[in-house]
Amino acid sequence: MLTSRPRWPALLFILGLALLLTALLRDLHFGNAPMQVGQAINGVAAHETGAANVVASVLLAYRGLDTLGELAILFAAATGAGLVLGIAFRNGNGEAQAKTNTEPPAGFILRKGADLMFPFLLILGAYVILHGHLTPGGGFQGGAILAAAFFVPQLARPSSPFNERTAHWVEALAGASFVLIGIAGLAGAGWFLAPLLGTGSVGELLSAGSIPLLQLAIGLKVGSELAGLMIALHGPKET
Amino acid sequence: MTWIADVLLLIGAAFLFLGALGLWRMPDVYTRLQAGTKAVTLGSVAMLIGVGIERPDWWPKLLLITLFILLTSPLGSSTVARAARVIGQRPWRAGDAKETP
Amino acid sequence: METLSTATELEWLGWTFYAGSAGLVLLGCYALFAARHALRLLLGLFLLESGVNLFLVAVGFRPDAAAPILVGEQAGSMVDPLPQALILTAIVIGVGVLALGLALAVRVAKEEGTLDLAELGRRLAATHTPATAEETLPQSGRTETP
Amino acid sequence: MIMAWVALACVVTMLVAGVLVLTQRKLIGAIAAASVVSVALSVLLVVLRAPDVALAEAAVGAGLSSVLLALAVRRVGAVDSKEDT
Repeated sequence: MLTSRPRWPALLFILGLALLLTALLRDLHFGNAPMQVGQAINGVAAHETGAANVVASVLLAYRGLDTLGELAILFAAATGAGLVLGIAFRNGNGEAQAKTNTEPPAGFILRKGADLMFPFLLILGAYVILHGHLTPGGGFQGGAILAAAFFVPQLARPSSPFNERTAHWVEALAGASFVLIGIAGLAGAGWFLAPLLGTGSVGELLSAGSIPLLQLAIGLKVGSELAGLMIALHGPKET
Repeated sequence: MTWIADVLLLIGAAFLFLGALGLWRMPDVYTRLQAGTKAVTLGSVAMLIGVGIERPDWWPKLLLITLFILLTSPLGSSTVARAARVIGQRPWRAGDAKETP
Repeated sequence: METLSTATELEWLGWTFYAGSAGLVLLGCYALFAARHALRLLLGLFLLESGVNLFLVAVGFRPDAAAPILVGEQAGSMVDPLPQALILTAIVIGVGVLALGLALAVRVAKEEGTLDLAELGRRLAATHTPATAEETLPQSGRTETP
Repeated sequence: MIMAWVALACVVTMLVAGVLVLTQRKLIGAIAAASVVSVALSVLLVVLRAPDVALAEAAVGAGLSSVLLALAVRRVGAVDSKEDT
């Protein structure tokens, strides 16, 4: 339970907020979005960026700088969480191994199943990332799947070391390559994250210029960060 | 052809409903896992096959989803059952009180 | 997917979505106010975030439009892609915030031995009270810090 | 028409699960309810024709967030406050 008895001031506030929201929502006509900017983007996105997925083109071409800021926020959150939990990659392996030995070991079925699922999840993540400009999906979604793929074996075999040094290198290189692709666009076409490599024909795997490369960079960065976060939280029990 | 798909979808829906009902009615964690795994696996696989007959161009993806369900569903349930056994959960006997969900 | 037939049906659908998002926002706000446990606070934040995400995507909806993904050479109208890109960003930032909050909660539990917010506030007030006031108002939780 | 019924069912599921998040006695049950909220929300996003966001919500909101919360609960399980166990 949240609390043993209701909090009357909080309930009163919620009631007032509900009245306010009802008053606001009554004037919003559902289904009649004006979408002046959205209409314009829908008209030119496929022609300008070559991506069939308009959301991906907004995320990585029209608003690419914003996505870079988002990656910075995620990086700060992951670094902060690692710092607070006190897991430096110097002593991550030995200490964690010594502490998690008190847990009962995972069963045979879970171990073999995790082994069986690891390549499957890896392929699924790579597919979702690399088809991000054609179908729903992209770097963030595929990165989450990749993080899960690397966390499942850790759950099955708590003693197996997760190579955090490699994860940090992958994360750093992916972030740097995102910035480098952006700067290459600045040098080539005159603005940050300008589409490079030609747009190609809409709907093919090798199209949309640099968007698949950016998706790959985001996927690797997000995947390594989220996997690092989960492994940092998967520590020993506090007593 | 389309009535076969309808029948399969109905079978799938019925088994999913039975699985949910079993999850609610069964007395302890092991019996609940029985209902939640077997009935739901059969229900979802029947549903996926029904969808595949309805939309023949979706076959490859549906096959992969079926494979994934057949792989993960028993894995998850066996892991939960093992964890319940490790923490000392006793199987339910006739006459015991039903556990609160 | 079929399109909607009448205007009343569209209005009805709109109220469904608005009720869902407003309900989630209200539940999240209540949890933020009334939570006594730090992890309940984070769960409330999660609900609040979900409600806002649903609301912003619902604002960009159009009944006669397709998903913003081109299939073949189709060039019909599509729903607004801008809120969708915004929410995609917001979901990922949300999980970052959640993870940072959880890490802080785990650390606080390790240092203080409790996650009860009232108890933690009491301890914080006791630590920050000057030495003279500490004798008169021990552990009251209502100490007024200067 | 069928779309509207799916939306209604999902909104009801979502709100019921949202109430359960606040009223579950055990923290792990509240987390499971939050996961249900995310799954229903991702179906609603598909109805709103936002498949990208739905995929992100299903992978990140329903999957990763619940795993992170459950790992944190496992770590702090012994130091819950008195009325929350």
